[in-house]
Amino acid sequence: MLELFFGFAALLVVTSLLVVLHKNPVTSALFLVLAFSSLAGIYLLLNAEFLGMVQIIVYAGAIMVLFLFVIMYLNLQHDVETGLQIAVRRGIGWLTGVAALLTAALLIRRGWALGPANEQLPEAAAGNVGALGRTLFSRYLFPFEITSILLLVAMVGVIIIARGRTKTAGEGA
Amino acid sequence: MIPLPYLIGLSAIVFAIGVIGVLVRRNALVIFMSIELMLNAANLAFVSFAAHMKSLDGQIFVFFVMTVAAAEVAIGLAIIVHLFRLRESVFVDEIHLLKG
Amino acid sequence: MLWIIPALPLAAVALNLLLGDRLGKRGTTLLAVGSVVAAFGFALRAVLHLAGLPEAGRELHEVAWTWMRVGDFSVDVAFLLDPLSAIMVLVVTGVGSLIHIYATGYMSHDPSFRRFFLYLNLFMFAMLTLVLADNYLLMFVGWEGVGLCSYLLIGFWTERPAAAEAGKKAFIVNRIGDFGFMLGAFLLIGATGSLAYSKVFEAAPHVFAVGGGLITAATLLMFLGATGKSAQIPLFVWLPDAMEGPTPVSALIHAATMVTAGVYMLARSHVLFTMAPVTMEVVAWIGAATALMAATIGLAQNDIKRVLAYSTVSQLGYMFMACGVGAFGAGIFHVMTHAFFKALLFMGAGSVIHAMSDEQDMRRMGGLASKLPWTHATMLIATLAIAGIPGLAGFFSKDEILAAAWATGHKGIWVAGMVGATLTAFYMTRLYVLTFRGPSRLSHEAEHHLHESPPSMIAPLVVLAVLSVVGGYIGMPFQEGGNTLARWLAPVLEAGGHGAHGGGHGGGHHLPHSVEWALIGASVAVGLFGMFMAFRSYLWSPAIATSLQARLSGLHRLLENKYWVDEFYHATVVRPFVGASEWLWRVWDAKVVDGIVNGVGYTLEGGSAILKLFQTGFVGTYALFITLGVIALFLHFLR
Amino acid sequence: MNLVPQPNFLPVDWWALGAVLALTVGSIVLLLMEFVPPRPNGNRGPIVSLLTLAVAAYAVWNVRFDKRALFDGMFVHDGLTVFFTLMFCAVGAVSVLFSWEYTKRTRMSMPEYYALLLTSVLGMVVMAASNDLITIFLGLELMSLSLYVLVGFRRNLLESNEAALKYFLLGAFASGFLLYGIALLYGATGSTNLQVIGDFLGDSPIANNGLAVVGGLLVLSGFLFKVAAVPFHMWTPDAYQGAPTSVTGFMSAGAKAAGFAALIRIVMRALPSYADEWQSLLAVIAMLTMTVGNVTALLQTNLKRMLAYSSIAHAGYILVAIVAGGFEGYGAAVFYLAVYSVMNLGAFAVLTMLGRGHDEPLLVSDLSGMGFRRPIAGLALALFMISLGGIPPTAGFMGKLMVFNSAVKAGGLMPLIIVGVLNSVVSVYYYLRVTVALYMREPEGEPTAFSWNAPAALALLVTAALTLWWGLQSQSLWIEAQRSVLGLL
Amino acid sequence: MASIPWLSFLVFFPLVGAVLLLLSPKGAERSARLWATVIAAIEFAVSLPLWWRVVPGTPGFQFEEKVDWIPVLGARYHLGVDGMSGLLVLLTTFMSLIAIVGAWTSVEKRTKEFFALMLALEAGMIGTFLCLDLLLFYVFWEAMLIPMYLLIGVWGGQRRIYAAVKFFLYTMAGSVLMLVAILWLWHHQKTLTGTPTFALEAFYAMPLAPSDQFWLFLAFAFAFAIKVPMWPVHTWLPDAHVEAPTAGSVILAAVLLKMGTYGFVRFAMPMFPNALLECTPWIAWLSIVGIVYGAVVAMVQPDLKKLVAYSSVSHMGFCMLGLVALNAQGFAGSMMTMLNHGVSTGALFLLVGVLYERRHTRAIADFGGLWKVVPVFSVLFLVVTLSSIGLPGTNGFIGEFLVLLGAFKANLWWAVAAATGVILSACYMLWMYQRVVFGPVTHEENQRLGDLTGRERLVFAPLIVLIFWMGVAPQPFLDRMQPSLDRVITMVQTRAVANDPTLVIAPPKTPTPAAPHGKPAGEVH
Repeated sequence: MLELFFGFAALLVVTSLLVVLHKNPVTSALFLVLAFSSLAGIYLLLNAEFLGMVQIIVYAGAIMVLFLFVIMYLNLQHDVETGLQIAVRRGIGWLTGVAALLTAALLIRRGWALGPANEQLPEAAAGNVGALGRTLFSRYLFPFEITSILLLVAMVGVIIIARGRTKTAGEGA
Repeated sequence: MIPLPYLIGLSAIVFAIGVIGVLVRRNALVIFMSIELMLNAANLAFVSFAAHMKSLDGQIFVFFVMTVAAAEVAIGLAIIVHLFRLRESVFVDEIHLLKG
Repeated sequence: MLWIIPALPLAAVALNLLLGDRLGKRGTTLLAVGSVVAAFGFALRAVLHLAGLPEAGRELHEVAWTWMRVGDFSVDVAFLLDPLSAIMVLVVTGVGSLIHIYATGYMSHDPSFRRFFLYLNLFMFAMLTLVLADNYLLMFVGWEGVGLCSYLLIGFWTERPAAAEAGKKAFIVNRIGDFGFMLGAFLLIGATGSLAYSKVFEAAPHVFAVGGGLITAATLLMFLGATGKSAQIPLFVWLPDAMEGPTPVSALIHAATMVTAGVYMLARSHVLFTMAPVTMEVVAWIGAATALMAATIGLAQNDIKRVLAYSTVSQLGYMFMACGVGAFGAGIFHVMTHAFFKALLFMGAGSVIHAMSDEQDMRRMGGLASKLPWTHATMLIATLAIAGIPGLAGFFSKDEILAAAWATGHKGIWVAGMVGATLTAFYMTRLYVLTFRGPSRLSHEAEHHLHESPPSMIAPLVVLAVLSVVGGYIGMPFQEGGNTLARWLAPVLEAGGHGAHGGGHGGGHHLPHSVEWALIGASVAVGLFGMFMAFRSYLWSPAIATSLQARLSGLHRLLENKYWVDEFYHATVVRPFVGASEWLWRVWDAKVVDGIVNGVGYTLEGGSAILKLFQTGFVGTYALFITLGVIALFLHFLR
Repeated sequence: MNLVPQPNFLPVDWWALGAVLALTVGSIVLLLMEFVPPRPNGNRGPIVSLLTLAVAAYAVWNVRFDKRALFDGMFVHDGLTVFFTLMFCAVGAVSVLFSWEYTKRTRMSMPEYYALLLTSVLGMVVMAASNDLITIFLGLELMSLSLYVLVGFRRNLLESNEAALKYFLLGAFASGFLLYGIALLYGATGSTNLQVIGDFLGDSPIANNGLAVVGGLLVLSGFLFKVAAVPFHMWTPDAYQGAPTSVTGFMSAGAKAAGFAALIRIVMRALPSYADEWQSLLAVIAMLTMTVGNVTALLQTNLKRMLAYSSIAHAGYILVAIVAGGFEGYGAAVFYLAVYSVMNLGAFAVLTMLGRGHDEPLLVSDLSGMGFRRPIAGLALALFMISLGGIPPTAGFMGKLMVFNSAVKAGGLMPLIIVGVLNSVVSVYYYLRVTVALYMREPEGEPTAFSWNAPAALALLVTAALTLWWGLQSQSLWIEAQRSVLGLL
Repeated sequence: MASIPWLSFLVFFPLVGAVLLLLSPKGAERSARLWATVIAAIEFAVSLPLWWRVVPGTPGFQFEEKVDWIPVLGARYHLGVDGMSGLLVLLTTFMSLIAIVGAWTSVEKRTKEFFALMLALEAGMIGTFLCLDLLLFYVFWEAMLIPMYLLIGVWGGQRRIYAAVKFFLYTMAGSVLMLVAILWLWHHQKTLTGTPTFALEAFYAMPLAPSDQFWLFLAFAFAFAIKVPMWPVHTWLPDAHVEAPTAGSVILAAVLLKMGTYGFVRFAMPMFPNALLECTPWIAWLSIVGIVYGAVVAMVQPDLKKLVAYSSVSHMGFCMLGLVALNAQGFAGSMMTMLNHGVSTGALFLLVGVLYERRHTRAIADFGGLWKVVPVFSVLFLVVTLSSIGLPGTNGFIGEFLVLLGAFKANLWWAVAAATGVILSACYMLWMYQRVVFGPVTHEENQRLGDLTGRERLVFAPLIVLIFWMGVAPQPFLDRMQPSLDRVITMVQTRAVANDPTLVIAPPKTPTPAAPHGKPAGEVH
C-alpha cells in the first residue's frame, strides 16, 4: 500500500514538475492530466473512491479537455523562454517557491497537532456515495446552493466575455 | 494507512511547485494550470486530513473546491481567449498597459 | 485747568485736519498761532497761580483719567505743574509762539503751508505733554511724540530724498535712545512698582542703595534716552542732518525745545541721578566731550545752519555738564537762555537764508550787515550772548555752569568748558563775520533779490534779542541763598537732597567771591580771545585762515567731515545689519527653513516615484510580491 | 435520525435568509429578462436590481434584532451580518444608480451586468454572514468571479480586459493560498467552523501548533489580498484603473468591505487566542499599507488609479482599528468601512459622469475648472475628497477619529497612531490636488464634457448628504457599528 | 438675550448667509457683495452686546450653551464666552465686516463664491473662539482651513496654489498630533472619572502627571505655534499673505493668527501647567528670536505684503512672549497686542490692497512720492504705520509696553532682548513708508493714482478711531479681559503645584521684587 503511494507520489511530483517546466503548453496540459490521475490514485488509497472518480471525470476529463481545447484553438506553439530577464525571473521564482516551502515546513515541524478525530467514520464506508450525498444535502445544503449559483455565474460570465462582437462593437479600444 | 506527514509533505511540495509555476512562467495558460495544481494540492491535504480524522467533511470540501475550480477555469479561459483575440498573445509580460 | 495747555494745540490740529483747506491761509495762521499764544496765556496764568502758592506745596497736580491699570501696575494720564515744569512750559509756549509768528512769514510762500502748521501745533502738543506729565510713561508719550513731529518736520519737503532720509535717521536714532528710556523705566517699576514721579522719588531712597548697581543701571539707561533726544555722544549724529527741515523748525525743535527734553528729564529725575555718582560722572564727561567735539566740528563747517546745529550740540553738552556736576539748576538756566539766543540765531539765519533766496553757504555771503540791518543787529546780540560777553544771557548761564564745575571739584570738566567756550566764541564770530562783514561774495542775481525780511519775521527776532539780553538777570550771581532762579527751583531740586552731591541746588555753590570773580574773568577772557582770533583770521587778514587750513589740512578735513562718525556708524552698524537681514531672508528663511519644509515634500514624491517602479504591470511581479509577503508572515512567526 | 433532514425553518429564519434568496431570485430574473419581449431599453435592469436590493434589505431589516445560526452554524444571522448585509445592499443600490446611465453610455447596458452585480452582492452577503471557512470561501469566490467578469465587462477595451486578466490570475493565485490555509486549519482543528476552531485553538498553545499557524497565516494572507493590504495590494491599482468606472466604484466599496467583514469575523471568532501574534503582525502591515498607499498615490495623474491607492491607504487605517481590537476597535473598523464606502461611492458617482459617449477623461487635470462649471458635482467631489482626507466636518474625520480613538484606548500603539495621523496629512496632499484642479485651474483647451444624469445625481446627493451628516452627527452610526460587533464578543 | 441661543446664532448666522448666497442665482455679483455686507453688519451688530453683556469682573464662562453632540464619546456642543473670547469675537465680527466692505471692488471674478467663503470663514473663526469642548474645537479649528485655503487658492496671486496648499498642509501637520493628544486626554479622563467627556472644564480639573504633560503639551504647542506662527515654523505665513487676496490677508492677519495664541491661553497653558513651566524659557527665547528675526527680515522685503507679513511674525512674537511671562502685565499686554495687531495689521493690508487695486503691483520699488498724489491715503498710511511701530498714544504702544513690562518682571534679559524689536520695527516700517510715500514721484503711472474713495474712507475711519481709542484709553479693554486672564494664571500656578507637590512657584524673577510703596527690598540692604 505504501509502495503504491510512493509510486503515485513520485509520479505526481514528476508530472507536476514537468507541467511547470515544459515549454510546450500542450505537453504541460497533458502532464497535468497525468498529475491529476495520479492524485486520483492517492485518493483511492485514502479510500475516497468517489472523489477519485470525480477527480478523473471532472478534472482529468472536463477541465483538462477545456484547457487542451483552448490551447489548440489558440494554436500555441513552444513558448520562447530565453533572455536574461526570464532567466532572472526563473531563478527568483524558484528561490521564492522553495523558500516558502522551507519556512512553512520549519513552522509546521515546530509542533504537530491534529484536530480531534472521530473514533470511526459516522456511517458505513468512507467511499460510500450515499453517505457523502446525505451529508452534502443536509449539513452542506447551504454551500451546495451557493455553488450552484457559482456555476451559473461562471456560465453567464463566459457567455458575456467570450461572445463575439455584438452590440458592444465599435467601442473605442 | 499512509502516515499523515507524507501526505502533507506531498501536498506541500505540489503546492510549492504550483506557486513556482505561477512565478516562472509567462504563458497565462500555464500559469493558470499551475494554479490548478495549487488547488489540487489543497484538495489532497483536505482528503488526507479527512482520512486521518475519519470524517467526511474533508471530502465534501474537495467537492466544493472542484466546483469552484471548474467555474474559475471557465471564466479564466474565457478571459484568456478574449485577451488573445485582442492582443494575439497570451504572454503576461506583454500585457502591461496598466502600471505605475 | 492744566490739561487745556496741551489740549489747545491739539484742538488746533484737529480743527486743521477736519476743516482742511476750507479755512484759508489766514484762517490757518490764526488757528495755529492763536492756539499757541493762548496756550502761552494759560501757561502764564497757571504759573502765576503757582507762584502764589506757599513754597512748601508749590505744585499743581491733576489727573485726567486712568490710562491703564493692570495687576499691581497702574498709570494715569495726569499733569503736574511745579517750578521746574513751569519754566519749561513758559519757554516752550513763549518761544514757541514767537517762532509760530516768525514762521507765518517764513513759510508764507510754501504750498503746504497748512500742513506745516499742523505739524508745528502737533509738536507743541507733544512737547507740552512731555513737560507737564506727572509720570515717566506720559512723559514718554510726549518724548516719542516730539520725536515723531521732528521726523515729520525734518522730512517736511517730502520730495527731497535727503530730507526724508534725515527724518528717518532722526527717528531711528531717537528710538535707540527710547529703548534705553523704556528699560530704565522698567527698572524703576521693578524697584518702586510705579512710574509716577512722586511715588518713584518717594520710594527711591528706600529701594535703591546709593551708588548701587541697580540705580546706576537705571539712570544710565535713562541717560541713554537723553543722549538720543538731546543729541549727545554717541547719538548726536541726527541733529546736523535735521537741518534739512525748514528753519523755523530748526529754531523751535532743534534749538529751543525738543533737544532740551533730555536735560529736563535729567533735572526732573535728579533724585535718582544724584543717587548714582557713577552716572553723574558719565553724564558730566559725555557732556564735556560732546561740547568739545561739536565745537571743533563747528569750526570747519560752511553751511550756516550746520554751524548752528553743531553749536547747539555743543551747548547741550554744557547743559549735561551742569547736570553731571549736580548743578541741575544751572542746566535748566542754560536751557532757558540757550532757548532765547539759539532760537534767535536760527531765526536770524533763517532770515538771512530767506533774504538770499535759500542760499546757505557762508562762503557766498558776506557784507550783509548793511543790507539786513535788523537781522544783523539781532544776530550780533545773539552772537555776543552765546560767546559769553558779560551782561548778556549766555554769559550768566555758562559762567554758572563753569563755576559749578569748579566748585564741585571737576577741574577737568572746567578746563573742557573753558576750551569749549573759546571755540564757541571763535566759530560764532566766524559765522558772524563771514555772513555780515567783509566784502560781499554774493552772486549777482542774489545781490539783486536781496531784501530785509517782513515784520512778521523781524518782530520775533527783536523780542528774542531783548530776552537774550535781559534773560540772564534772573540768574545773577553773588546773591545770598542763590539767585532768583535757584530760589524758584529750590522746592523741586532740593526736594531730594540725597546722595553724594549735595543736591543740585541751582548753582548756589559755595565759592569765595574772589574765586568766583577769577573764574568769571577767565571765562570772559577766553571768550574775548576767541572772538579776537576770529576777527583776526577772517576779517582783518583772511590769509591766516587759508594758510591755517593749508597747514592743518588733515585736521581740517577731519573736522569738515565731522570725524567721519556717520561713515563709521554706516560701516559698523547699518551695512552689516542690512547684510544680515538679506542673508537671513534669502538663505536661512528661503533655503534652510523652507528647504526643510519643501524637502519633506520632495522626499515623499521621490519615495512615490520609487514605489511606482515596483508597480511594473507584470502579473509575475505581483505574484512574486504576494509570495514574498507570505514568506514574510512565516518568518515573523519563525523569529 | 432522518438521513436527509428537512430543516424545519421558523419564519424568522426565512426572513434571515431573505437577502440571499432575494438576490438569487433577482439575478435569475434579470438573466431571464432578455427573453421577455419587448427588448429592454436598458432601464429594466437597474429597476429590477434596485427592487431586489430593496427587498433583500427589507427582509434583513425586518429581523435585525434576532440572532440565528442556520445550517449547523454555517450561516449566522447576527449584528455583523445585518449591518453588512444592509451596507452591501446600499452599496449595490448606489452602484446601480450610477451605473444606470454610465452603462448605457459605454454600451454595457445589459441585464447580465446587473445580474452579476447582484450575484457579487450575494457573494459579499454570504462572506459576511457565514461562520464557516468553506462558506466564506465560496462566498468569496462567488463575489470574485462576478467581479472578474464585471471588471472585464468593457470587452473591447484593452485596459478593461487586461485588468480582468490580472485581477483574475492574481485572485485565483491568492485564493489558492487561502484554500490551502483553510485545509491546514481544518487539519489542525478538525473543523472549518470558526467557533469550533476558536474554541480548539483556545486551549492549544501556539507553540506546538505549526499547522494552525501556517494555516492561519495563509488564510490571513488570502484576506489581506482581498482588502488590498501591502504587500498583497499590487493588483488593486491596475484592476481599479482598468475596470469600468462604475464597477471600480462598486468593488472599491463592496469587495473591500466584504473582505474586512470576513476578516473581522475570523480574527474575532477563530483567532482570538493568538491575538498578540497576529496583532503585532497586522500592526506592521497596517503601517506599511497606509504609507505605501498614500505615498504612491502622491504622483498619480489618473483619478481612478489615485483612488485605488487611496483605497489601499484606507485599508491601512481600518487595519489599525482591527489591531486595536476590542469592541471599540472592531466597531471603529465597521464604522470606518461604512463611512469609507459612502464617500468613495460618492467620488466614483462623480467620475462616472465625466466625459461623454465612451470616452472617459479621468486625469486629474481633466477636472480643471469643473468646480465652477459644474457647481454641484464639483462641490460634491471636493466634499468627498476632503472627507477622504479626514478633515472635519465630514464623515471621514469621524471615521479617523473613531479609529485612532480605539487605537489610543488599546494602548501601546503610539507609533502606529503617529504613523497613521502623519499619513493622513500626506494623503491630504493628493486629495487637495483634486480640489486644486476643480477650483484653481482653468482648463487648457476645451473643458471636459460632463454627462449629468438623474440617477447618478441621486446617488451623488445621497452619499454627499450622508458624508456631511455623519460628519456632523455620527452618534447613530457609531451605535449601530458597535452593536454589530458586540454580539460576537 | 441669554434665553435665545445667542452664541449659536453668532456662530451659524454667517454660515446660513453663506449658504443662501451660494444658492442665489448666477450673475448677481453686485447684490452678492451687498448681501454679504448686510449679513456681516447684522452679525457685528448682534455681537456688539458682548461689549456690555459679558460682565467684566466675572472670570468664568457666560451664556453657556450645552447640547449633547456625540453622547457615546461624551462630546458636547458646548459654547461659552468670557472676557478673552468675547473681545476676540468682537474683533472677528468687526474685522470681517471691514474686510468684506474693503473687498467690494477688489474681487473681479466669482464674487458670489468669494463672499460666501468669507462668511463661512467668519463662522468658523467665531466657533473656534467660542467652543468649550475640545472635539468641537478641533472640528472648527480644522474646518476653518477649508475656506481660507480656497480663498487663497482661487482668488490669490501668481503662486497661489503653492501658497494655499502649503498653508493647509503646514497647519494640518501641526494639528493632527494635537488630535492624538486630545484623544489621549479623553481616555485618561475616562479612566479617572469613568465618564467620557471632551469638556474643557473637565480637563482643567484633571490631575496630570508632569511626565505625561510634557509631550501632550508639545503636541498642543506645536499645533498652536504653527498657527501663531512662531519662529521657525513661520514660513507659511509670508507665502500665504503675499498670495492671498486682500480680504484674505486681512482676516488671516487680523484673526486667524490669534487662534494660535488663543489656543495657548485657553488650552495648552492651563491644561499642562508643569510642562509649560518647563518649556517657558524655550518658548520665550523662540518668541524673542521671532520678534527680532521677523523685524530683521522684514527690513529687506521688496514686496509690501511680504514686509507686513514678516512684521506680523515679529508682533506675534510679542504676544507669545507676553504669554510665557505668566503675569498680569504680560497676559494683558499679549491680549492687547492680539487686538492691536488685528486692527493695525488688518488696516495695513487694506492699505496695501488699495494700492494694489490701483496699480496691480505690490513692489515697494514701484511706488514713491505718493504723498503729493494721494495725501489722504498717505496720512492714513502714516497713522497705521505708527501704530504698528507702537508709537505711544496709539494702540500698538499699550500692547508692546505691557508685554515688555511683563517679560521684564519674568526675566530681565527677555525684556532687554525683546525691546530691540521696538527699535527694529521703527527701522523697517519707516524705511518702507519713506520709500513708498516720500521722495519724488518716480513712476509715471503713479501720477494718476486716485485717492481714497468714499467707501474706502468709510472702511478706514473706524480703524483709525480704534487705533487711537485703544492707545489713549485702553482701560475698558483691559477691564474686560483681565479677570479671565488672571483665572488662567492662577489655574496654571495652582494646578502646577497640585500635579507636582515638590514644585515651588518662584515669585516673578526681577532684579528686586516689586515694592509698590517703598518697602525696603532686594539688593538694597
